[in-house]
Amino acid sequence: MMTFPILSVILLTPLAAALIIALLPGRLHDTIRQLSAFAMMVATILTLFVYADYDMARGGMQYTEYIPWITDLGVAYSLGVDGISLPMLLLSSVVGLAAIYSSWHVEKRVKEYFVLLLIVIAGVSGAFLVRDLFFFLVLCEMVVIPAYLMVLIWGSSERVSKEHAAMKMTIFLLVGSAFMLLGVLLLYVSAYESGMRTFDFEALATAALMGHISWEIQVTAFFLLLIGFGSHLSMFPFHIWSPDGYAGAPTAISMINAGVLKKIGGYALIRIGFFILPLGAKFWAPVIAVLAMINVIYASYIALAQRDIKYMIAYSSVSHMGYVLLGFAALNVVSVSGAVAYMVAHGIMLALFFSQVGYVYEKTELRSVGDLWGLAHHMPHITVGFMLAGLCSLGLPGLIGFIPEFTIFVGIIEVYPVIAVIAVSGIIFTAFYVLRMLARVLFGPRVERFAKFPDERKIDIVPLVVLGVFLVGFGVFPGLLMNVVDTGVAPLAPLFELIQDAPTILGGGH
Amino acid sequence: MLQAMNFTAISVEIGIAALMAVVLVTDLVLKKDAPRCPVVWLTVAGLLGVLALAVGMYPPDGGATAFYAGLYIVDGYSVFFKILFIIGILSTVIFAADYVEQTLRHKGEFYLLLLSALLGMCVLASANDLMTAFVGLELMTISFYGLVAIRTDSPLSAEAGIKYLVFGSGSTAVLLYGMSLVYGMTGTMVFQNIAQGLGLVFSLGLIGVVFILAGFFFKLSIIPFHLWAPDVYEGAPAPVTALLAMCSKAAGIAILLRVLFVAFPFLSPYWAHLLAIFAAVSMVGGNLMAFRQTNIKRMLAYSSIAQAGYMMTAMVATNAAGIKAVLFYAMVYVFANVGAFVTVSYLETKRGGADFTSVRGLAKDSLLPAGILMVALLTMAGIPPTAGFVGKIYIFSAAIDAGYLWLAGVGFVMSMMSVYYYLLVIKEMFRDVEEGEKVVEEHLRLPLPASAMGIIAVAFSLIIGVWAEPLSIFSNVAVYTFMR
Amino acid sequence: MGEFGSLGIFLVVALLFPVMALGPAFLLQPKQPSPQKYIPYECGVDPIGSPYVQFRAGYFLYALLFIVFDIETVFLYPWAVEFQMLGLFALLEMFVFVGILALGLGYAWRKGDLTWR
Amino acid sequence: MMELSFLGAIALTLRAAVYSVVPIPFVVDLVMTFVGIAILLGIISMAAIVFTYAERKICAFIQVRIGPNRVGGRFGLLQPIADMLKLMSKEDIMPAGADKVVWALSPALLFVPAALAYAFFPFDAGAVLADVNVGVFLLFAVSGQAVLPFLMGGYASNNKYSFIGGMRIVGQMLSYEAPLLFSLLGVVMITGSLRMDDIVQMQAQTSWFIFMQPLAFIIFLIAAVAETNRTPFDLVEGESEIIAGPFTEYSGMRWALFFLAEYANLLTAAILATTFFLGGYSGPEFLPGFVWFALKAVLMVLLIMWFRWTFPRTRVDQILTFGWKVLVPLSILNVFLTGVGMYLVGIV
Amino acid sequence: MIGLPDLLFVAAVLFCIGLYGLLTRRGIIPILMCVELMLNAVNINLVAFDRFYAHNMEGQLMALFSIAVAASEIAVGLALAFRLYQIRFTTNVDELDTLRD
Repeated sequence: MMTFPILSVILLTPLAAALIIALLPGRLHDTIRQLSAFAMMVATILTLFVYADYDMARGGMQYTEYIPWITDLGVAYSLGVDGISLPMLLLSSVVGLAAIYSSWHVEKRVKEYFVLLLIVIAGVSGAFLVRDLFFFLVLCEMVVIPAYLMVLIWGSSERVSKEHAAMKMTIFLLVGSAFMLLGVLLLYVSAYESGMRTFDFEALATAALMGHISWEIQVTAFFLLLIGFGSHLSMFPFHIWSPDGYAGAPTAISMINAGVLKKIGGYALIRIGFFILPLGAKFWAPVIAVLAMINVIYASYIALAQRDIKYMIAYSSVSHMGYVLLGFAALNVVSVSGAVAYMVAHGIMLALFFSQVGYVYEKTELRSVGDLWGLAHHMPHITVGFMLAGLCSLGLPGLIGFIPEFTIFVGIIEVYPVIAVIAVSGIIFTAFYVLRMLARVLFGPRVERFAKFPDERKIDIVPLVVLGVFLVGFGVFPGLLMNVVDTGVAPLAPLFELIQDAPTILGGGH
Repeated sequence: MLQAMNFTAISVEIGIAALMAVVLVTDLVLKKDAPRCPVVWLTVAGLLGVLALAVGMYPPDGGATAFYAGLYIVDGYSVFFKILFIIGILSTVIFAADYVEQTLRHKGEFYLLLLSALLGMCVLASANDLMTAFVGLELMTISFYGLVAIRTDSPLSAEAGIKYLVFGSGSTAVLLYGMSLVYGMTGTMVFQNIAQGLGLVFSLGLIGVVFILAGFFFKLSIIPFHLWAPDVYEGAPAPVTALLAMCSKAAGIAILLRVLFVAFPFLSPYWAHLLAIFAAVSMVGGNLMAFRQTNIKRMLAYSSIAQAGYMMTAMVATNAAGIKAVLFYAMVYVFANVGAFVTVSYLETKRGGADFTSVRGLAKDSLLPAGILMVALLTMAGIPPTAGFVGKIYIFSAAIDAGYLWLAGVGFVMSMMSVYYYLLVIKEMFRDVEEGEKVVEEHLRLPLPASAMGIIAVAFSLIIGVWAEPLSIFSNVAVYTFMR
Repeated sequence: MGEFGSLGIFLVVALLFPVMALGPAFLLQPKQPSPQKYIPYECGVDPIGSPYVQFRAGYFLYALLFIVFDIETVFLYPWAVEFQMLGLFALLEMFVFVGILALGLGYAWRKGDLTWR
Repeated sequence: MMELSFLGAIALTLRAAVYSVVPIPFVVDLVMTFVGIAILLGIISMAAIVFTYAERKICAFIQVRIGPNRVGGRFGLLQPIADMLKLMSKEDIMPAGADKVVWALSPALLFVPAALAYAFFPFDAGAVLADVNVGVFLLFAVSGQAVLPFLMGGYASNNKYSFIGGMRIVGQMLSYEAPLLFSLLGVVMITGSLRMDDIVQMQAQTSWFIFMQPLAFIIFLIAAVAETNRTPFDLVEGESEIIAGPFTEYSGMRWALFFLAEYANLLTAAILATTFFLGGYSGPEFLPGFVWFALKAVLMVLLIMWFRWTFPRTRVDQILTFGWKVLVPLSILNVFLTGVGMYLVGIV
Repeated sequence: MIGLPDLLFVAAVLFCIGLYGLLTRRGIIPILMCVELMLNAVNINLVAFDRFYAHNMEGQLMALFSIAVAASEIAVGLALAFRLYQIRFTTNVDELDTLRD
C-alpha cells in the first residue's frame, strides 16, 4: 500500500529548503527568508493535519513508513508517530515556524543563517518522527554542530563570550551523547544475536520483553543513557551548559534549544528508557527523583539571583525540567503523561519567552532586569508575550502549563511524597522571580528612551501569535493535548505493572 | 614458468609500475621549468585506469586468487585496500597539483614517489608472507622518506624527513628482527603455514610476535610508538601529510590485520588484550595531546594517532564484524583526510602554513575551503550525519559485542572530547575577527581540481553518513573473502 | 675444513702479514724526531687552512647511483646463473628489470647527476 | 672429472707426504692450506718485486731510456732488493694531528683485500685455495673493500691533498665498480655458474670469452685498470695535482705496503682478465695449465703497463663521466645483447 | 662447531648494540650505522635459521631483500642528512628542534 509519505515530507521539507537556499545566491535575502518560512509553514500545516487526523482510538504508531536502509546494521528508515511523539512533533514544528519568524531581521550572512536554522529544525523534528534508534541518534546529533556555528557567528557575548558559550554547550552535549551512544550500542548488541540485529524501537522493546536484555545490562545501559539524555535534558550535574548556551545563542537557537532540543532528552528517556529498559528505569528511579528535586530547587534558587533575563529564563527552564524528571521518576502512567504534556507546554512557553526577549534585545540591546523598565507603556504586544509566557511558567490555570504540572504532582505525590512537597515549593521561587521580573520590566515606571523602539508589528508578531495560540488553546482545552498523550503513554501501563517489584538502587525487589 | 603465473591477477601492480615508467619518461622529456600539467594529467589518467582495473577485479563471488606460490594473494580484502590506496593517491594527485606547481622544486619526482609508494601499498595489501609484506612495507616507507623531505626550500621538511627516517628505519629493524624470529621458530614465512606450526608457543617465537607488532605499531603511530608522528606530520608538505594519515596508515592496518588474523589467529586471546590496551592508550593520549596544538597539521597528527586507536578498537573484536568496521572506517577516513588536506594544502600554499592563525576568518570570504575543512574534521570526530559516525557505530558495536564495553566507552567519550579541538579550528574559521587581529584579507579561491576533490570528499562523507549501505556491502564482500 | 675455512685462515694471515713486514722495519729504522718533520706535507709550503675539507657533494650523487647499481647486481647475478634454466621468461624478466635500471640511469643523466660539477 | 693438472699432482704428492707424517686429515688440510697461503703470499711479493723492476724497464724502453742499471749488473737486476732495503731503513713519520689509529690501520687493511682476492684464482685445474661456488661474487665483495683503507689513509693524514685523493678514489671506484660487475654478467650468463673454475672450464670447452664477449672484455679491461688506479686513471695519486694522494704522509714500510697492494691489484686485474676472457689455464696440451695461465697473466700485465706509459692522465670529471655515461650504458647493452644472442643461438 | 644458538646469540648482541646506539647516539650518521648493525643482526638470524632449521631458502632470500632495503634506506638517509646539513649546518638530531610541542 503506497500512501502519501506525509511524515517524510515533514522531515524533508526543511532540508530541501536548506539545500535550495544553499544553492541560491546569497544576496537574495528576502527570497531566502520567504522560502524558509514557506517550508516551515508547509511542515507545520502537515503536522497539524497529522495531529488532527491521528486515530486516538487505535493508538500506537500511525502514518508509518518503512524502508530498509543499512541491512547489516539493521538500520531502517522507518517513520511513525504515536501519542508521545505527535505532541512533540507539533511542538517542534510550531517552535520551528516561530523561530524562522523571530530571525526575520538577521542581516549578517543571511543565507548561512537560514540554511543552518533549517537543518537544526529538521533535525529536532526528525528526532520525534523516526522509529529507528540509529536515525534518532543521527538526527539529534546532527543538530549540535549547526547550533554551534549559529551561536558562534550570530550569538551575543554578554556575560561570557559567545565562543565560550558555544563551545561549552557543544562539548557538554556531545560528551553526553558519547554515553548515550554507548548505552544505545550496548542495548543494540545485547538485544539480538549478530546478524539479526536491529535498531528498531519496537523490536528492541520486544527483545526486552522477551528477556533478551538481562537485568545487569538494563541497569548499565540505563545509567549510560541517563547521563546522555540527562545532559540533553539539563539534569542536575549536567546542566551547566544550558544557561550559558541559551544566553549566548541567537534568539532562534535559544528557542529551539530550550523549546525542543531539551525535550529530545525527555522523549528518548521515555522511548528508550521506559519502553526498552523498564528494569533499568526502575533501578535508577530514586536517583532521578533526587536529582530532579535538586534541579527544581537549586536552579530556581539560582534564577532568583539572575538579572539578565535570558539567564533567568534559562535557569527557570532548568528548574522546570526538574518537574519533567520528577514525572519520569514516579514511574506511573499518570505522572509520565503529565511529564510528556509538560514538555510540550514548557517548550512552547520557553520559545515564546525567548522570542520576546530576543525581540527586545534586538531592538534595545538590553536584557537585564535593571536596565529595562516599563516596556508596557510602549510595547503592548511584547507585554502580552511576556505575560503569557511568564504566567504560564508559574503554572497559571487556563494556560498550557497548569494541567500537566498538576498531573505530574498527582502522579508523584504517592510515590515520593517528601520530594514532591519539596519540589512544589520550587513554584514559590518561580513565582517570586517571574513576577518580580514582569513587574519591573513591563510595569515599571515609564522610561522615555524606550519610546523610540517600535513594538512588534507584522512579521515580528508572528511568533507571538503562533505560540500564543497554542499556549492559550491547549490551556483552555487541555483535552486536545492530554488525550493524545494518554494514548501514547497507555502502553507503558502494563510495563509499569511488570516492574512493580523490580529492585531499585535502594534495594528491594524479588 | 610463464604459464604458471596469472598476470591478470597483478595487473594493478603492473599497471602502476608501467605508469611510473611513463611518468618518469614524460617528466624527463619535458623542459626543466615547464609546468608539469602533462605529468599530472598522465598520472590521473593512468590512476583512473588502474582504479578501473582494480574495481573490475573486485570479486562479486568472493573469489580469491593466490599467486606466485601463495605468497601473493589477490582477494576481495586486498583489492578493497588497493582501491582505497588508489583513491587516496588519485585524490592527492588531483588536489595537490596546484601545491606541487607552486611550492616544490622536484615536481616530477613527487608524482613518481607517490606512485612508488602506491605500488608498495598494493604489494603490502596482497602480501601473504613476511617477505612480501616486508618488501611492500619498505617500498612504501622509503618512498615516504623522500616525499616527506621533498620540499627543498623548507628546513622543516628536511628535519621531518630525517626524523621519519630515523624512527622508521629503527622500527624496520625491530620489525625485521621479529620476522626473523618468527621465521626461525616456524620455519616458514607464509602466513597460513606460520599459523599451522607450533613454533610460536616458544618464547623466542612470542618475542618475535611482539617485535612484529611493535614494528607495525610504529607505522600506525600507536602510543607509545607515536613520537615521530607529530613532527613528521607538521614538517611534511601538506599533501604528503595527507597520504601519511590516510594511505600509509591504512596500509599498516591492512597488513596488521592479515598478520594477526592469518598468521597468529590462535594467539588472539593474547593480542586482543594487548591491542585493547594500546588502543585505549592511543585514543586517550592522542586526543588529549591534540587539545593543546595550535597547528592544524600537528593537531591532525595527534588526531590520527587517536584514529589508529579507534581502528584498533575494532580489531579486538577478532571477528568479521570487527574487520568490516576497520575497512569501513579506513575508507571513510581516507575521504575525511582528502577533505581536510584540500584546504590545508591550499592554506599552506597561500598563507605559508597551517597554524590556527592562518585559518582565522577563513569562512568569511572563502566559505568553500572552510566548509570542506569543517565537514572533514567533523567526519574525523564522528559527528552525524557524516560517515565517521556510521564508522564509529560499526567499530564500537563490534567492540561491545566482543565484551569490551569499557574500551568502547573510552572510545566514545574520547571521540566526543575530540570535537573540542576540531571545533577550535572551526571556531577560528567562523568567528568574527576582532580589530587588530592578524588576518589575511585576501579572498581565497580554491582551484577547480582541488575544490572538486573537496566537494567529492564532503559529498561522500555526507552521503555515506546518511546512507551507508553501498560502502557497507562493499566492505562486507572484502571481509567475506578474507575470512574464508 | 671447507673452502671458507681456508679463506678464514688466509684472512688472518693477511692481517698478520703487514705486522710481519713492519716489525723488522721498526727495528731497522732511525728515529730522529724534529718538529719540521711532522708538519703535513704540502710541497714544502706550510699548510694553509684546515685540512678537513667538506666531502664533495658531487661524489655523493655517484655514491647513490652506485648503491642502486650495486644492489641490482646482487639480484642480477643469481638471475644470470639461473638464466639458462629459466629460459624465455627470464629473458623477458631481464628486459623489464634492466629496463627499469636503464630508466633510472637515464633519469640521473637527464637530471645532470652524471655530469661532474 | 677433469684430469689431474700438473699443480694438482704436486699438491697431491705433498698431501701424501704430510699425511705420512701426521695421519690426521684435519691437520693435513691445515698444513695444505698454509702451504697454499705461503705460495700466494710468495706470488704477491714476487710480483711486486718483479713488477717494480719490469715497470721501470718498460717505461724506459717506451721512452727510449735505459732504466735501472747500477745495482746488480748492467741491467740493474738487484734494483728491487735495493729499494726494499731502502724502504726498510727509512724513518716512520706520522704527521702531527693525524688520527693515529686510522692512520696506522690504513696500509695494513689495504693489503688484506688485495691479498685475499688471490684465494679465488684458479691457477690451474684444481689449484684454487678456496674454490667456492660464489667465487665471482665473493671476489668482488672482498676486493671492493679496498676503497675504505684509501679513504681512511686520506682522511687520517691531516693533509688536505691526502683527503682529496681519498675522496677521488672513492668516486672513481664507485664509478667503475658498476661497469666492472655488469660486464661480467654476460660471462656468468653463458657459464651459468659463479665458480671461477667453471668459467675456465666453459671456455676450454667452447671458446674464449674474449671472442664471445668482446665488448665486455673491453669494458672490463678499462674498468679494471681504473679500479687499480693506474694511469690513465691515476688521478688519485696524481703527483702534479695532489702530491701522492692518500700516500703522501706515509713513508718507509708503510708506504711499501701501499705499493705492494697496488702491484697485487695490478696482477689481480690481469689474472681476472685472463680467467674471465682469455680462458685461464686452458690451452694446448704441450704446456702445463699454470704455465699458460702465467703467460696470459704476464701478457695482460704488460698490456696494462703499456697503457700507463702511453696514455696521458685524464681529469677527474672525464673519468667519472666516462664511467657513467659510456661504460655503464655499454655494459647494460652488453647484458641485453648477450641475453638476446643466447636466445637466438638457442642456448636458452 | 658453531651452531644455531651461537649465531643467534651473536645476532642478538649485534641487535642490542645497534639498538643501544640508536637510542644514545646523537649524530645522524652514527644512527644510520646503528640501524645498519641491527639489520645485519637480522640477516645473521635469517641465514642461520635457514641454514640450521628451515632449509627452504626463504631466509636467505629474505636476507637478500633486507640487504637491498637496508642499502636503499641508507641511501635515502644519507641524502636527507646531506640536505639537512646544507640547510641547517648540523647533523645532530638534538639540534633538530624546530618541530616540537
